[in-house]
Amino acid sequence: MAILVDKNTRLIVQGITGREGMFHTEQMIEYGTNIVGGVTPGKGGEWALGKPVFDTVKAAREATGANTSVIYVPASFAADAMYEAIDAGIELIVCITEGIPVMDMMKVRERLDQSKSRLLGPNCPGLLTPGQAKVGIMPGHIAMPGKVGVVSRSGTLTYEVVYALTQREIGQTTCIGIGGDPVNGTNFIDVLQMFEDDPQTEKVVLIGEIGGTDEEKAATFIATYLTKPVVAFIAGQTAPPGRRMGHAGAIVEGGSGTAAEKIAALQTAGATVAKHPEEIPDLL
Amino acid sequence: MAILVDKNTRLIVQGITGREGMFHTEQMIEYGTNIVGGVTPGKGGEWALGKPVFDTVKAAREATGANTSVIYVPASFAADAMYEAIDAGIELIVCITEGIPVMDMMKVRERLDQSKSRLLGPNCPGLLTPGQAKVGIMPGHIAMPGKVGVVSRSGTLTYEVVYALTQREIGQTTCIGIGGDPVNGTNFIDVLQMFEDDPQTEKVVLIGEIGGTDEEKAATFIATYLTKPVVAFIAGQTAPPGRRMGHAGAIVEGGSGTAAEKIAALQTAGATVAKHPEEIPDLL
Amino acid sequence: MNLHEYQSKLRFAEYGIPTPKGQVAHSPQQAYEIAKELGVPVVVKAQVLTGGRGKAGGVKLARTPEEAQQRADDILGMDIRSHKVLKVLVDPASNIQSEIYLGVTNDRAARKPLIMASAQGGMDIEEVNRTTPEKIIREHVDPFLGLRDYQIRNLAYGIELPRELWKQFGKIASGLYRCYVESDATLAEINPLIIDGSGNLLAVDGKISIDDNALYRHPDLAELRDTSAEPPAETQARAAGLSYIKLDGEIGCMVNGAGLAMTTMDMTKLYGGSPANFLDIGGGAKAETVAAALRIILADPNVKAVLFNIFGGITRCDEVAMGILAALKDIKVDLPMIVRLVGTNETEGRRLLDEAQVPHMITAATLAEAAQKAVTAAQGA
Amino acid sequence: MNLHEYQSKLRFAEYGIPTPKGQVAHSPQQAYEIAKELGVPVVVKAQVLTGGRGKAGGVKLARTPEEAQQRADDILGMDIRSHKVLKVLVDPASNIQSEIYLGVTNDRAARKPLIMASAQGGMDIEEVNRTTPEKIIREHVDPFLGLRDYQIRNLAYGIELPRELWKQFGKIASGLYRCYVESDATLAEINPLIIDGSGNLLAVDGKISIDDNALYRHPDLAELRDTSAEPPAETQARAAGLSYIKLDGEIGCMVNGAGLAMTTMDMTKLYGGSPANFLDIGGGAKAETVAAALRIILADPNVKAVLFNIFGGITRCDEVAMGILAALKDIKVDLPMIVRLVGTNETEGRRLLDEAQVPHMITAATLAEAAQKAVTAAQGA
Repeated sequence: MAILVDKNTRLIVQGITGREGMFHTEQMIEYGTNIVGGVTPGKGGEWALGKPVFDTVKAAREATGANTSVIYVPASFAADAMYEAIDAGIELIVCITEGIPVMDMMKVRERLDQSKSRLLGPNCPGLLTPGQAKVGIMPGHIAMPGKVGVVSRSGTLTYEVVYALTQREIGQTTCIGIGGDPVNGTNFIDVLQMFEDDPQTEKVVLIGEIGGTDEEKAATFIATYLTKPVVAFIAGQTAPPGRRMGHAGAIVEGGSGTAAEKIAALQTAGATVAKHPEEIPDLL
Repeated sequence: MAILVDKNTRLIVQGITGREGMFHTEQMIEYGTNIVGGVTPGKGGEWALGKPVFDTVKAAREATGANTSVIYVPASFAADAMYEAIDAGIELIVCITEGIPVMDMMKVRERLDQSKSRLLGPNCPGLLTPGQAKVGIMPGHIAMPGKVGVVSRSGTLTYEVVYALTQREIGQTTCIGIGGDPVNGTNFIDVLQMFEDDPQTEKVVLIGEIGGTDEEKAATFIATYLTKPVVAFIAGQTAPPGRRMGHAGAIVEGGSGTAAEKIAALQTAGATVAKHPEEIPDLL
Repeated sequence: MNLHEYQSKLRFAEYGIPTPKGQVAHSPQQAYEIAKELGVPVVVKAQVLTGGRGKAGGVKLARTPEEAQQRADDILGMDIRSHKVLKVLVDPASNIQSEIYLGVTNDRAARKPLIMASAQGGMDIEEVNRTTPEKIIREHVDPFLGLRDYQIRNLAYGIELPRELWKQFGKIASGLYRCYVESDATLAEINPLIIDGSGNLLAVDGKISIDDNALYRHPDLAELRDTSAEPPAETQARAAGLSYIKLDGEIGCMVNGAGLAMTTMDMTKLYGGSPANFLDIGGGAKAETVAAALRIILADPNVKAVLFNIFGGITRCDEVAMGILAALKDIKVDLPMIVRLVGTNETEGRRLLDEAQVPHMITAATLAEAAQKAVTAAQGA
Repeated sequence: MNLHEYQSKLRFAEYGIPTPKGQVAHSPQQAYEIAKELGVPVVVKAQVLTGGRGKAGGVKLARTPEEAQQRADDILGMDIRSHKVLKVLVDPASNIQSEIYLGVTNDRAARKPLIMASAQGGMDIEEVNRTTPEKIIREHVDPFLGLRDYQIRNLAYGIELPRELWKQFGKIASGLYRCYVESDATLAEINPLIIDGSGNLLAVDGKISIDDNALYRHPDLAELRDTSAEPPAETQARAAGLSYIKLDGEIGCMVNGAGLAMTTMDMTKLYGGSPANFLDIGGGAKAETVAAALRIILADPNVKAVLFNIFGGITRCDEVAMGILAALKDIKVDLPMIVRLVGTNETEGRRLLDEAQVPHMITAATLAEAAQKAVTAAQGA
């Protein structure tokens, strides 16, 4: 068992012939991910890394039965790529692209809410079910199969934690980076619920950072719904205070999003909070 | 029993101080409809026909607990009026206004589908539950309480039919004009389902006209789901063929929407089709 | 409101869609000059607001300026489905390698704009739809998001457009969609969109229909309306805010509401008569509107009787009565007038008419009675 | 990217929002001339990209041109929260009857734009939010529909705006929303929006923040960036595509990913050191980017040791290694460099570094080890 991706995932790569798309497709194939094709407009009919390339997601889905897509296209094309995947009925869309304007994402999110698709990201490292599927850019060799679910707002910090777990032979069910953008597809609570429902996941590691209120919301969810133990880490304790201009942000977000506030909220919710990432294995 | 409106309806009038709004509000009050207030931007705090006027639907709803709204504003303001009613959580929105551009309605309809509001119209006469509530512009004196549900795409033709029924002492549960615009809120099928579910409605009268394929769809619904007898009438048997330009319309709509096609579809579905409106009472 | 082919193509050109560089001629001499300037061969095309133009002989090829003049002379003045040809478009003839269909319209059922393309464009596209509908590729457009690039690719892929034309096609499709939205069109159609002799896409024929309800926000488009070929009565009716269509019968009908108007027409037929027109005075019609409607009906020499069927809802019967009386002050009517007024303010309306004691006026209580009396009166007149 | 008050107000004016007719002065003499031209009294306001300007004495009233000159002299050159004041805005002083707050921002939680208004505008609006949040009226805006007229009425009604100002307020609110959308802003705020002596609304102070990710489609806005008051290292970092913030510590940090960069900083602290900077080289960083980052770190005289913590995902460790080596060709480094490379292509990356045999370079396997070594090295340097 695992969540979101596994051996049965049928993955297509949007932007497969681009530099990053090609590099990571190779890594995903090497890891054993079941990639069934790729999409690059204008290159339909060609082959890339032994996979068929299609002009459109619709054509790719019809030909391959893909249920998952990973997006590596530049920021200015990313919204269109997400709409295309939603429209083609892709069930899980993983958007790696960073630097997408927030107005674009507010609109994508609107359409997503009316669809049956789930989005992970954007500006995220993707996800990895050790030994089964790697979708995105996480280095595969740092993970190993096991019983801990990992969810993180950060990218490379996630690898740090997963690496630390693996070195202590604490395996993972699935490792997920939800991305750090203000408006994204899947949030902490969605993933916590999935880990709660996954019989193989026994414990959960949550990695947050300063800014926003997602960790506080996750804390409330943990206190109310989660039966599995949680170990958390919050990055940014020494970060300088934000340079936020104006009052609107403060009015909307209420709290100031400091590490101390988030740590307190998580501890109150019953989570164990680590001092540094490499301490997490000891706390599990 | 009745559908959509009755004695418990709490109605506000959007555009209450306009010429048409004022005239019909007076008629609705006279009929005994429970009008709790009206909305005219900039006239909040005034009174009209003994009813409080508010600047916004939100304020009206908060002050009066309104659950239904009827809209009499000009076409160029009608979309905004509908969005406002949807946003304020009005359950039933009846839009009388005619001449709303179809692009505006495609957008309104999109938002409506994401809301919990129901829209009747636009470009419709509204609806009337005899002896209980009259919402819109139907003349109240032509109807009487009874057991026949009436639904129509037409305006005045509906009155004709209801009048014919009443003169023969065949009363109605609720009389509904869904409006003739290409994109509207509530369609034949929605109303047929409500009549099917309403224990007091024993028979249904359906009045259609040439153009579109709504009557054909209603026929399919009647054949499949409706247990109550239906008498139908289709206007436009002598109408000249449409002057449709181009091919797109024909490609999209398939059939040509003639009266003969609609009559055949309804007869095949088991409905009795009247030759003229005043024949309907005989066929019930 | 429909635009002529030449108007549609001018508007397409504003949206970056390549069109032939033709011009409009109002006379054979003008056609000669245009052909000379453009170079031959040219196509001379009747500009009428109706379909079936090709089959009626309204589109002709000309290999010389003289021949263009001759063809224009043949076509100008033609009657195509009751439309008189007053203008021809003289376009350079294209070398057609392939005919594509590309159109945007409102899909009532889906309540969304729909863009459609087919590799089998041309006059038989409706036949393609009947026999091989899968050859028409359809994409519903989210009205908020607009036509997305991936949807254009879905079309190009679906019609197996040669890859080297995708970029041109993308520009044309997105231009057509923007034209549709910014014109508040109910239809914007290129048929055929050809691949020409040099392998480029060219919009050889096109149609735009504008949503009449949206004309208030497009004064520039409203000015494009060509009323020169339509019956003057229809032009007058539009100016008065009436919906009027002239027919061939003898019973003039004035009714409020399109459905009831059609039913009233159906019933004159049912009782052996024939309607002279469709006329809907609309909701909330005032005295002046009714007067204008009456004048239009009475101007038709075929009319032998006038049938008023007014069921008051938003229209009040007293206003209708005042309208009838106002119109009768200006116009002497020798024809029988059958009047049925029911609904809102019917008592006041009937009293006004009764008090006026209008000659030739017959009242009726039911629609059947009114229709029968009108048929009888028309036959007796 | 934040705009100055004067830039924000110029942009507001483009959207029909009334603003005072002030001008920017770079010198006391200029302030004198502006005040003379505008007429007194005027307000002299420091233009700095930080809050707390008023409390720091950066906003002063002047009753004569000479006083304006004096105040400008006081304010120019001030340091407000580490920002040097290089410009002042000289605005005509307004007769303030009432202060309204009006702002649009992105609500992350609702994932929609949010427009907010309060009758209790001014510097204490955040306090209003804490104590009487119901006095801030909030309307979420559908990003596809935009701000609707009824929502503006909801605001005007909610803040009990005098009816005679609704029309002005409507124009301002819809202008502000359009400004927000068309600027790809994350914040567009008028505070205060005053009712002035003649009973009209006037935007006396305002702020706009632009979404950095959207600057690529707003070249005109990108040009408004004022780097004159920021540390040169930050300007250089931005040009190199790096995210860099200077801090006061002694350990220069180069990390890929913001979360890991913050964690690395946290850990230097945990082991008794102090970070000299936040520096995220981003995803997919190339050799040149890494070289630029290294140059920026080494330019800081406080730096006693450099800590590289790279966990390769989209960034490949061999590229980072090449970047470090490329930078070291140009710059002689006498400081200890602690390098930790893990993840994608880590073997190749480590091999490259090992083969280069760089002096003062120490490797580490874990983050804790790297942080400890960096702290020790910095203390020993």
